[in-house]
Amino acid sequence: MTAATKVVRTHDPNKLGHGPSVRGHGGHGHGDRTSHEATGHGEGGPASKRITVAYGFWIFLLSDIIMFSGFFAAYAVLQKATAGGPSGAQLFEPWRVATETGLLLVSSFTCGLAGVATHVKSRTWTQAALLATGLLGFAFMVLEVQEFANLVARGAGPDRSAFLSAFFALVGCHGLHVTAGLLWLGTMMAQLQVKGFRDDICRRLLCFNLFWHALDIIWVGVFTVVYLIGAGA
Amino acid sequence: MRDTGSTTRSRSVSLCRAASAAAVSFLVDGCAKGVLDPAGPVAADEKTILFNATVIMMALVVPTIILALVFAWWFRAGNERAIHRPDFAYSGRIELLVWSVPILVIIFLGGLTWISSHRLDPFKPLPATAAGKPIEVQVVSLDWKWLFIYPGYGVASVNRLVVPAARPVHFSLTSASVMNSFFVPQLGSQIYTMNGMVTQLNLQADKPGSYFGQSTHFSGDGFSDMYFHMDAVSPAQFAGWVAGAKAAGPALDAPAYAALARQSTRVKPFTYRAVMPVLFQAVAAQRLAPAAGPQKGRGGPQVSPGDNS
Amino acid sequence: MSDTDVRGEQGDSAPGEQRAGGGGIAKGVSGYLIGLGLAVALTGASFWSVYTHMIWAPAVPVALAAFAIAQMGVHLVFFLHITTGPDNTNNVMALAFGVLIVFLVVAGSLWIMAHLNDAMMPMNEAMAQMH
Amino acid sequence: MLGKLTLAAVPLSQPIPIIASFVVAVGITGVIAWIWFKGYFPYLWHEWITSVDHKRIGVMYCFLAIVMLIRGFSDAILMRSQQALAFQGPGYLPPEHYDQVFSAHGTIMIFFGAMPFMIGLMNFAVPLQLGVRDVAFPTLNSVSFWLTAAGALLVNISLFVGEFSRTGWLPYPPLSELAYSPGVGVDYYLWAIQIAGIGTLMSGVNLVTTILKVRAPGMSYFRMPMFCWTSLAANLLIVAAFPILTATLAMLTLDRYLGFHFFTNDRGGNVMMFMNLIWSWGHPEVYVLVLPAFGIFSEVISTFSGKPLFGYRSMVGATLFIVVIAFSVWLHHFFTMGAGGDVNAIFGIATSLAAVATGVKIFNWIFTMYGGRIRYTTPMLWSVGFIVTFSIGGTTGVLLAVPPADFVLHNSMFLVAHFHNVIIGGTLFGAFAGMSYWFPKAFGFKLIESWGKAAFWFAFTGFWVTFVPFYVAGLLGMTRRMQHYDNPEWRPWMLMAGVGTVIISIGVVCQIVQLVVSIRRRDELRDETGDPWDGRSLEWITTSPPPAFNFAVYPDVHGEEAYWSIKRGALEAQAMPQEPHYEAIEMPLSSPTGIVTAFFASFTGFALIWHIWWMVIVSLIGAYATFVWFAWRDESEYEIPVEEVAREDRARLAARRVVVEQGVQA
Ligand code: HEA
Ligand code: HEA
Ligand code: CUA
Ligand SMILES: [Cu+2]
Repeated sequence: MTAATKVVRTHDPNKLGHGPSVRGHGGHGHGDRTSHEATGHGEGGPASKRITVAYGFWIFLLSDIIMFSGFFAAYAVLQKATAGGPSGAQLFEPWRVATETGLLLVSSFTCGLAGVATHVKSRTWTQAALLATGLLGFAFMVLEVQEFANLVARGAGPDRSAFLSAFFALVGCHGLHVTAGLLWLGTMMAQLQVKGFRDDICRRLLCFNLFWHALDIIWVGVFTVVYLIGAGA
Repeated sequence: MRDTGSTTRSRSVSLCRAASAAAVSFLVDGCAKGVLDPAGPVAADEKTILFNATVIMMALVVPTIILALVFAWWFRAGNERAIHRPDFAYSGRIELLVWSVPILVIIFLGGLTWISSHRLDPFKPLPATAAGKPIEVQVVSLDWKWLFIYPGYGVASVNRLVVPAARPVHFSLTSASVMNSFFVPQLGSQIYTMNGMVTQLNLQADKPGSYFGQSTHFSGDGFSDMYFHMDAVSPAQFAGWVAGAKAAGPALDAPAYAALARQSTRVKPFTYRAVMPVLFQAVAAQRLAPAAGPQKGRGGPQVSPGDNS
Repeated sequence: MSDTDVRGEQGDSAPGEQRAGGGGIAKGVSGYLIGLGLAVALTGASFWSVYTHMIWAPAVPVALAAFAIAQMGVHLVFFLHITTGPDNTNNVMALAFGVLIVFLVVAGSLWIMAHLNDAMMPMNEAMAQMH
Repeated sequence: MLGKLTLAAVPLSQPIPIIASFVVAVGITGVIAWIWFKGYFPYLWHEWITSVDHKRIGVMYCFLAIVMLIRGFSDAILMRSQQALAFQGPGYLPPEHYDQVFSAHGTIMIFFGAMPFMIGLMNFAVPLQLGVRDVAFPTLNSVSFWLTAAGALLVNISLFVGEFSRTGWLPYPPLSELAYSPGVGVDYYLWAIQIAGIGTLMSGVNLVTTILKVRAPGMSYFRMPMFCWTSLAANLLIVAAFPILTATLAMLTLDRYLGFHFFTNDRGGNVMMFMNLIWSWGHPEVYVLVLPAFGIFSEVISTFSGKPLFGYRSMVGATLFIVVIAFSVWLHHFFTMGAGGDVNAIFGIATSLAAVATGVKIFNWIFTMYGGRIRYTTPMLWSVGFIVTFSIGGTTGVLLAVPPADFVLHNSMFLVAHFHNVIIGGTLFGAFAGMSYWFPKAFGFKLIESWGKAAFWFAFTGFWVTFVPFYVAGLLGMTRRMQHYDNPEWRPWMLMAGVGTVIISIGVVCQIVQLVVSIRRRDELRDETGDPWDGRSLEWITTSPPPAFNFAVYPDVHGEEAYWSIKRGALEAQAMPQEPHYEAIEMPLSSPTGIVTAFFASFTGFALIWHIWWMVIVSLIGAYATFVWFAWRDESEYEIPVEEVAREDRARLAARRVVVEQGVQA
């Protein structure tokens, strides 16, 4: 890619507007040098890359939460639409939800530990904490998939009623996020192992931390709105 | 249905109107058979509201547009007589004005909105008139025709709605399949019809006459033909019509309903002499299954006008 | 552009970043421990309020909502390190905007749908006939 | 093997799509052959397709938008001629085709015409106006663009493989459910919009982050040009609204693919929930379309009046007010569903509040002209035309916001007239103003004014001749989406609208001629100064076209209208500021991630539409591999050496010096 970029930049046959001057860009370098234009913040010029990346990801997470709010709204509206099928109170298993919640909570904690370990640049501890997070998340998914399979086996699949549709979609969407998080986690552990604490990898670890904690916040909404209020009703 | 009695006249009138159409004049133009030609109390109120809202807004918007054009012209480069104030970028007074004037207009409009939304809520019954209490009509939208059931008389009619004039009509509406919207422009308010749900509408035709009615919510390939005529008639004529309907035609029972519910277009108006009890409720509560959709063809039916399948 | 960590950017901080200077590992871990403790306590309270009958049944959803909001707050503060500090203004503003939209959409939808369902359920048909 | 896809999917029996696809196929082959023959492929690949430069991406967005506007416009011509002919007869488009035409027209115009045009202009201009070198996430930007293009591709494939949706630009269930739309049309719609929607969401995240976190030193919020503010507002709306669209369409997809019952007629499904959710995206969406245009008009009117924008802070306030109010009015799209007086009234009143904020803007533009010396260039013409047109269109919107008025106008041609009035008068005029305003910046030469002005006058006249009849027909009770009609009252108006469309077409031709002729005569039209309009914001401080890094050193911003004050200082002193201290600059490397992602996305979409499950899996694995590969790479930036930076900037300064010392622009 390097060579190609160089070659082509000196040859731009169709650059409509460019004058006769040849625009050659040579040289390549890493993004690691502290260039002082980046020292600023607020009014002092562009924020550092770490802040920009984390902030962008934060905005993305907020939009993700708004997406969940759509599913929550649908669930709240369709909760009573059981169409003669089973209701939440008949289906939900408290022990399972409690266990799932516990797993996610502890995984949030270990994920935070990974953040602390990254801060002090301890690769072993970071990896260990990430691994723990991943295992806890995986256990969560096992429980959830089991629950879904049981429900389908009992004839309470998503095609049974609008209520179950909304339930599967909302909880399943959270599950999909966790699964995606696990894939991401695995990829990142590999990167960390191979490349160490490079700036871009640290930024990604920060984003992963944000992501995982956000999923936990959403789960608080899920177990409250779906399982607890649903069980009470 | 083609009531082309006055086609030639109205066409030439319309053409001449077209020629003189100015951006706003259409709102005061009242001789066409649309929402500006009300034939009942609801439509009359709605026309007045339309008119009031337009006038109050135009009172602000038209001067605004003129001001914009005047400034745009007067301050053109090269007009040396125009004052030049290249740094004029703020004036507290103007700011106050540009916020407060629209707010005042909106306060008026807001009041109009609040009151009229409650007064003209389609679900709100109309008071009984000299001609009597509201008559009940149940409306079922089908693919692609209208079924009108008269629970008080035990008859039903397809694609033609007959009601006594000067008497309020209370409609309960549902749909056998997809969404539609029931609308008779000259009588006012429209309302959606949806499967599994019952909406309500209250209208009244002041004078006898034939009014064009249609679905305004797109419902698939046969949509364009989903219109009907609403005939408001004298009480005697109405009684006669009911008697006539009872005397002839098929009965609307479950099999007949299933046949009717199949997709078809351009169904000629006809009546049912008897209607299975609580048919409407059965459709609305989905005890009668929603009508099936298209079954043939590349991704759907090929319903073209003239195709009377 | 680089980001070899906290480089005198007093005016700004990345969301999720643990701030307030040093303290090192101990402080970091203890923050997460407190967060975990509070979160577990609140979760426990939620489950408790549903599965024991200590709270008057009709009030349970309200209690649940309160616990849930509290727990989300705990997560935000202790796990996501969202604070009210000046360096966090942008992050908090974004969050506030998000919460506002979630509120408008969810509350608005429920309000609208409640009215529609009230007006339109087929049962009402019987009553409509009585006008 | 190929799921539901068989040869029968190709509409061999229908002449119109077949001829259209033939023409398109010949066209595409021709273009590819020409590119190949000229040996432009490597150039295109390296300089455009894989470019992560916000200016190039912005230009590509606009290009995509123009192509799609032309596609949408041909649909409009089909509809106008059909409705002119189909009086008491079938016309020439059968319903199953006409229904696809208006659905495709609405979908394409909104998602692939208007939105990309606005996003393209924002992409191009915002970083320049902020005085920075690129958006916050350049590679992501490229991904966003290519995902949008992938969506557009899918919609256009539906023209000759299968069919497009026949349920309108928003697929209301239960009509869009499997039971009533068993074909692949709705699936095309769903996957195209989901893919493009993700692109749009990413681009929203990108621009919000850019505006909030990446600005030149001294560029505080209240020094940003108005266009940056309205871009911020529009992108906040995107970030907050598009996820709702994603969720809603996902529910419909689950219904269609996995037998869920969100919106079906049976088992408790609730269609009203769809309308509720889709409009809680849909209303904010219309402000996404119009807010950037408001920003463009602000820039244009201020520049050509030779004055700062009047009431700048008021404008900012009005813009932010619209952002919030946009999320509290969506019910006005279904007043006629029967939610009752309280709900209708409150949403109606909330809706009309938008008129206050918009009114404030209109007045501020008017007073920006007051005391100015207005130069009538093409962008300025579009802007004045906008004030006139949009004021009327907005007013009819407020009329629709009064529920009892809406009870008789809902879904009528009056409504169709309203939204074309605001979309064309607002968004499209804004796009054309912005295009002719920033074109010299992007390419280094101006567009020919005479053709541009002709385009304006034809489009403006044609617009009114087309859409006034819609208002009248609506009041005469005519509904939208009619494939044919029997009512003679409506006929003359449909004929008149047909005439209007012919006039518009002349405008479109002028627009295209303008582009072609200007490109051919680019040497005479060249602008060497980089500041052809006597501009006021930072994009005009750099050369046209700007170098890859935009600014050799970050501009130092003091006060509003950053460039204007610098320019004034220089003109007064009759001298350029001292040469700054140059440094090497790091810029992001080009990357094929975007196009590769879009490649897999298109295949995933196509495979899902036709139920080709193995292809879905292969494409998803490919997408994941792309992601890992991209994350793995070690070099993401390259360095532009200091000599290069200095050389380019000295050339710019020399060109400027000539101007300043002559004081020609004073
Ligand atoms: C760019 C797109 C755009 C914009 C900016 C707007 C702007 C507005 N729209 Fe429009 N609208 C659409 C695109 C847009 N709309 C579309 C696409 C649909 C139909 C979708 C479909 O069904 O397919 C629609 C439909 C639609 C409806 C639904 C009608 C129905 O389905 O029955 C309503 C109802 O309230 C409405 C209202 C408004 C209002 C009040 C504004 C306001 O924001 C306008 C504000 C502007 C002004 C008022 C003018 C300037 C102000 C002054 C000169 C000051 C003085 C004026 C006053 C105080 C009144 N719109
Ligand atoms: C951005 C949105 C947009 C735009 C620009 C347009 C533009 C036009 N629209 Fe469309 N329209 C919609 C959005 C839009 N429309 C939507 C959402 C619907 C509803 C669909 C549904 O029912 O579900 C609709 C429906 C709709 C209908 C169906 C009405 C019905 O329901 O029966 C009709 C009928 O004629 C129509 C006509 C037109 C016409 C004549 C134009 C004209 O084309 C307007 C003027 C055009 C221009 C001024 C020029 C366009 C620009 C170019 C071609 C590129 C120029 C080239 C360069 C810059 C080099 N529109
Ligand atoms: Cu519509 Cu209940
Ligand atoms: Cu709206």
